[in-house]
Amino acid sequence: MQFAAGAVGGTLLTPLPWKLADDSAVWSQNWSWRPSPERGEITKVPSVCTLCAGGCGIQARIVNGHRAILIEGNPANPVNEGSVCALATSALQFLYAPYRVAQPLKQTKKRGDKTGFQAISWEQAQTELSKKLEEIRVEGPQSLACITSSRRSSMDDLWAQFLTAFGSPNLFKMPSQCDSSRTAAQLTTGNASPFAFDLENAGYVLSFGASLLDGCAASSRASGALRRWKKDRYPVKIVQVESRCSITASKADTFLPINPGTEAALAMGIAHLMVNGANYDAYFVKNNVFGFEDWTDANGKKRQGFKNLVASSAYSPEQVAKITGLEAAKIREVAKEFASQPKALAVWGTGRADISNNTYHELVFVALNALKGNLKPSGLIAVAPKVPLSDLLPQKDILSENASQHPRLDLAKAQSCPCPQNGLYGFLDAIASGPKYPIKLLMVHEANPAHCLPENKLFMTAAEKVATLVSFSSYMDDTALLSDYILPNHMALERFDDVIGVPGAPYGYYAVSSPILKPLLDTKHTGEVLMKLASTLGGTVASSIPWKSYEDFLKFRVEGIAKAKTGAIIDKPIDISSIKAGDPVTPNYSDGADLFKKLKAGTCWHDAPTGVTFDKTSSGKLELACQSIGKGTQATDDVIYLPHFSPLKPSGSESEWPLLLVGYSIPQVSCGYLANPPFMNKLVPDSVLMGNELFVDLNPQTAASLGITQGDLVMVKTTQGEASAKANVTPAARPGVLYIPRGMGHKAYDEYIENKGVNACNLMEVQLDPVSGMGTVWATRAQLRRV
Amino acid sequence: MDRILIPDGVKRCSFPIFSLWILVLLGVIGWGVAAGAAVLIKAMNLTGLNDWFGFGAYITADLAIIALGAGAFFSGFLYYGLSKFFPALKELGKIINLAVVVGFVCYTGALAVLLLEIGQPLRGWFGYWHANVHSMLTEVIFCITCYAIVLVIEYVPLILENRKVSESKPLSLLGHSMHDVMAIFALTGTFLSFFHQGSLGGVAGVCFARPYAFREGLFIWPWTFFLFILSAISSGPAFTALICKAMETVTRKKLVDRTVYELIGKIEGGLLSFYIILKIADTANWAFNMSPRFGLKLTDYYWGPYGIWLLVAEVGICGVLPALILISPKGRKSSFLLFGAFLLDIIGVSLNRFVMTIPAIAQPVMPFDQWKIYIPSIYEVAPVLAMLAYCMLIISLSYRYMPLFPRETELNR
Amino acid sequence: MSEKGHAQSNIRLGMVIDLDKCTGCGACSTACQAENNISYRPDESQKLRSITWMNIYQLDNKKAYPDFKIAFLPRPCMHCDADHHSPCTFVCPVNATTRDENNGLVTHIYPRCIGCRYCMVACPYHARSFNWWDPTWPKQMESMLSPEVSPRMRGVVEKCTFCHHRYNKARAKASVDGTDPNKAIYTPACADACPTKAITFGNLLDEKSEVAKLSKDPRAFRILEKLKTKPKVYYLSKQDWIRNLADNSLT
Amino acid sequence: MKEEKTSASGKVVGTLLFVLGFAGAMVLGWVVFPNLLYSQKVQPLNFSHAAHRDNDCDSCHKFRPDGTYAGIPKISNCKECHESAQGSSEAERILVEEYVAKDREIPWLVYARQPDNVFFSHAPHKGKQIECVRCHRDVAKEEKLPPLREDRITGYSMTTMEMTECEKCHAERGASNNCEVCHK
Repeated sequence: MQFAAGAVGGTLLTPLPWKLADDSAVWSQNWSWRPSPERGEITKVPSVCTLCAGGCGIQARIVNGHRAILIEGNPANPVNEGSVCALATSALQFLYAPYRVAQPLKQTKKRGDKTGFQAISWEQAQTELSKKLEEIRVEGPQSLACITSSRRSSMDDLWAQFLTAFGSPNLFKMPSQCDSSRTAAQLTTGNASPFAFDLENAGYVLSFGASLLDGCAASSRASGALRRWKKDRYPVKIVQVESRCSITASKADTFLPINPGTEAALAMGIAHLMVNGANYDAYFVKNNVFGFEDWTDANGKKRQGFKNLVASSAYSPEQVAKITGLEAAKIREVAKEFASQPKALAVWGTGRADISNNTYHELVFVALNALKGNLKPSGLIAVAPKVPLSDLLPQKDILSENASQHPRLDLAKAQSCPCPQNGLYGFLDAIASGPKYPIKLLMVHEANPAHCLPENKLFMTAAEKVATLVSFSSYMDDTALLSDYILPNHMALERFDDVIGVPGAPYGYYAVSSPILKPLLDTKHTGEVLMKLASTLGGTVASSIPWKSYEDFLKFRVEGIAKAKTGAIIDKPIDISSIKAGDPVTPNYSDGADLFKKLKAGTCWHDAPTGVTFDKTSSGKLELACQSIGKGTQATDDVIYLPHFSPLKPSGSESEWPLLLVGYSIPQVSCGYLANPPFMNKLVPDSVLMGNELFVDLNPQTAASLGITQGDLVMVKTTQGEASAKANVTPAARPGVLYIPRGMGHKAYDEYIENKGVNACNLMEVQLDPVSGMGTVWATRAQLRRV
Repeated sequence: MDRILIPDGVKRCSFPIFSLWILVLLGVIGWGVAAGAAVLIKAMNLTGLNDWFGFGAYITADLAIIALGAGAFFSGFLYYGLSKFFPALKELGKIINLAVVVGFVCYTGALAVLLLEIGQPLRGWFGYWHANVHSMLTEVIFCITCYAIVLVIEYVPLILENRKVSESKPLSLLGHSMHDVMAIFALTGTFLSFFHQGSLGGVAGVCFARPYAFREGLFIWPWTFFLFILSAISSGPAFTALICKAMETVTRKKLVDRTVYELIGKIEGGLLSFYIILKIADTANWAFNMSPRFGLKLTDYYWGPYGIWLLVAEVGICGVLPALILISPKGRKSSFLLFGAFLLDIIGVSLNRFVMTIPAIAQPVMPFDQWKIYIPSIYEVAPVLAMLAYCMLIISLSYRYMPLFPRETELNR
Repeated sequence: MSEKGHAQSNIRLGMVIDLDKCTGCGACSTACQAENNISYRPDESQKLRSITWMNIYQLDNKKAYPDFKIAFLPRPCMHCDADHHSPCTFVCPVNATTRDENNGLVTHIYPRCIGCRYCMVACPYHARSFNWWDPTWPKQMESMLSPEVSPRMRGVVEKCTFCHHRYNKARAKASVDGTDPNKAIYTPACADACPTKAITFGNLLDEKSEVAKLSKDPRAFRILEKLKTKPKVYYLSKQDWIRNLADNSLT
Repeated sequence: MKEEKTSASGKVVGTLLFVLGFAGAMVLGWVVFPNLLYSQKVQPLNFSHAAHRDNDCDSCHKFRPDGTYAGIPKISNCKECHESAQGSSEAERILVEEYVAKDREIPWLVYARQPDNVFFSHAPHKGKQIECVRCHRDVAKEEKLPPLREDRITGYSMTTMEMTECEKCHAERGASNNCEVCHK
């Protein structure tokens, strides 16, 4: 006992207990199982973001040259002006994602079996793939197909070059609104380039369903425009036409709540009032528009013009009110405002712009802007200018003879659409329902059709009929999971890429995205894989694709700009929207090599807007009567040439399916090729996702009639499928319409993404547009019951 | 078996029965200790707490048990301190040992639970080393520590009075000499306990951005500081009495004279009446003077499960009612009313501690926030139950092996 | 420290957020997460346990369709400038959270924090988050942790710092360049990222600064002014329904 | 409970036992414990500061252009002179063979490494004319690098600057002692 007392007394007088107490606290302050970030020199590496089509300038913070820690905006870039969106700030989470594919994989078991993937070498992967290609080339090169979402990148042209040289017409793009916009531009102006809007300089914005602030393509530009609209003095009035009280609707000064899919009817109604009130740009219409007045077709047949169509009582405010659910007085009010505001602009869209629009509706919006005179050379609407990149080497007529025998698969079905465009749905439908010729090898590049293609089961069915599915994805996404081979691409920040134009922007824009880091994993640039395959295939394929590296390829393309001697580099902050069509832009680069060097260093190239020209149409004017629609047919109905409200009826009867289901997007959820990164998961409101349950929005009135209350578990059933979800009773929803957020419900990736909610695409119905043959989506008939 | 340890002249139940009871208590303690260990090892996500409810069951239980335990010790102050001036209080000597034990177990139990409540227990001592003098919690930390030490010092002589232990001469001597200075400790303890109780009240009251809890006050102390002290002393002795009554019921023996209960009833009646008048005044000031300045009405503080019933129950049923019973001599005469009032009294004070902890933070302050509900997890409930079991264990052991009740032998002859 | 008050200092770092420009896109919040090594978990839908320094509240005008409107309110730490103490600094028992009277920053030091959560209870803005779990990252993602902010450990509270590490760097840079460190300016990650440039940051006491001008704008308001917490984060909005949500019984 | 005898011999034994316990604890606490607590780690190779005395500190321990401190030089810095061996010492051999030839960085152990939660910039301190030796050991005449003594529990070097020292100096010079000045 005394010993113990002595020991205790003694110990208290030594540092032992105190040091131990202190050390244990200090230990807890460093918490050894918590990572300790490596320190060192931090540098900034500029580049251009290619996660979406927006083309923002970014700069990455790199530690000791090998570890990226932050993505920031590049203040010198005119698109994003130093800011950066939620997806780009999360970009590094894709770079360092655990679900990245670390090396080529081959499926050895059943497709879709995660455990069946076997790591193979690049050599083996490329050998096996080129062997298959060689076989296909002999048996019929048309059996090769590719789906990509790449649209504003040279990668797109490289794919076209590869497939053309190989002999297959089957290159398809994931849907985008720019396809329908391009169709409308082609029909009315003769330019195969989507329309572009001078958002920044508009004095009044009438938006027909464009999700400008709900996560549209090029969100940075839309944000920049909003900042200018919300200026303190004389802010720009924004009118949003949409069925849901979205973010854009909330930010707008006026919200016109409308039945889903009837935006074009409202536009016709406004046009009706402008025409009947003679409150339109008569000078522009008279001199520059064909088909406004009645016209005579090539066969000498007298046809009705737009004026008489729109002026008819079918588009009177009262009629339009019935269709749209708005009040006639409100329509009159907005029409008056729109007609009288000097810089009023009508913009339109399909939500996030990843769905093509009904062609006739596109034409209606063009017509409305034409009445406003917005398509003047200095007007608020232009077509996206062409960036004078070098064209790819001329083809030695490899495809032509094959093409007549084996047309593109979607066209092979001999659909009667007069203006066929990128028909991904037609293509998938053809494969699924017994094609004219088989697809033996389908390559999917930077796309995830298994998840984010509305009515995605069509892709699933088609994929089953394809002998070999190859994915070039950097990630183990839903489509990669179904593939036989995965040949992983570098992640966007590890590779060379380029951005050709900003979606919807009237100015010329080109930027090179250079890698911020060396590739982390055993991946290969898909462009370089194609180059390798081409050289293995030999012959004309090899000679069509002579480049050894993607950087060389881009250098070659940039030479074209230098040769054209147009545009200039931007390396310090400027307001690009202040450059008007026809303003001089003096080249500030000496030659192609200099231009490429500057672009590689993170600057961008720009050129003044070009405006719209109508010299390519048969009338030399803006054609409101689109003569090419009726070409070759003996159309009896004059309306088929003209912009008009032409809804595509969703399938199912209203009595059986009393509700409509509409997919919507929110900026906090990435939908498309990229899954939601963990950073953005924190942003997802708990009225959208709770645990693994997704919420479907419905109006309190609808909920009451169905006996549903907030948070109830419900079963959503549409003509396409069913899913269980939770009810979010919110006045944001229009009565009678269900809204389901898009981008959730992945079946691949990792625990941060997988099985969160329901994939809206499973429930959505796609209808083929009769003019372009492209898939359009607006609403699906649905029913809802409490579980 | 343990006969030699049992005080002379008293009867205790048989050892096997006692062992069984102890085993049950140890079982509960073991469960709680395991739950507590899990919280320490796997971190606090096991609890039902979240960023909205930073405080929960642990704190509520601690506040309540400390209010009752510290209040119990108020009888020590009355006995050691005031009985010189008011001889009537000498009666309390008959129950004072139990009051010491109750105070001791409540404090040490609360301290143990407090260890679980902090996210980094290894840094617990920062509270002494890096103290922020402005923080009410600092006051709490210092008081609770000092007071726990005082209580140990008070409890030790009781142990030393054990028959076997007191056979050792030096220990017995120690025990006696400690008894002599007990008054000093009792007074120190009372001061500390008052201060501690007050600072616990201050914890809620100083949150000036939390209109539910915030109260103005005297100098640096909000009114809750004083109300907590008053409510503790107006319920603690009742708590002791109730425990004593429970022991009598369980052991089927008379342990103290009924006069003691009635004396406590009288004291509590007075104190509770005083407290409840101030509490009503405070509530009225809060509801009709302070809250409007924050843009709030009384009804803004009550919602869903945290409804106005809390106020009715705390102030009315468990405040005014027992006060009325206890101040009336008739009420004190009826055992049902007397002990019923004691029970309501301690429920009322516990409810007060709950209200000042959980509904006070459940209320949304920003107008666009929503009320939230807190549900404790089993990892919070188990250690709290274990703490209660620990209290019972120590009381049981003390009762069995120590002469807690000086009048026991006589009363049961 | 606090006894001195802050009258003698001529720096009060503050922020103005234009709610009419905020679209709720979340860029400020993700930029903040990347900049400050904020940990995340597979399920982030339990918002009461999700660590976010820049939380984006969705407000609505409580009206029926189609008059229903939403707005977003990004909420960093308010860095309250209440007299003597901020609500949180007043209550911290161990001085882990204090207010720097030289510049008004309310700071929170993780190695000092014992995790009592008293500060969270005291803060009416819910600007503070507790580490309920050991922060863990998928192995690969550890590569993107910034060395400029220390990763936290379980059991401590964390909150928005106004990116004070950027301020430290700016001041260090000033002393290298031989300029006055007290005139050093910087922008936090959120303000840098904001696509609509709705966030302005700077010294509220510098009359010439944009942030000082905006804070005196007729559209400017603060949340819960009635509680006298004196936040250094101001909001701007022209819309009455948003302004009415700033304080209880504002009509 | 053992019964105690109160004999004189018992008292002596008791006192003796007390002293023994006390002394034992003192030895344990003051001598054994510190040695147990701190590990001794040897640098990958010896570096003689004395031999490099023709340079002043900041010719090797440089500042980067942005004012941040580069710390211990990189191998490229060594390479400038040590492309081939400059003598026959063991350290020289290791340097040239293991690091210079293979272009690997030397994994130096840092004596003054601060934990993650500390922000320290040398720049403002240098601007205040504070000598390096105010905080670091004087290496001018040092032939042999001392072993690094690392606390096994905390992982801190024994010579890591402690907060109290920083605070003291800041207080003396009127610099701010607010938390965020040094913590991140």
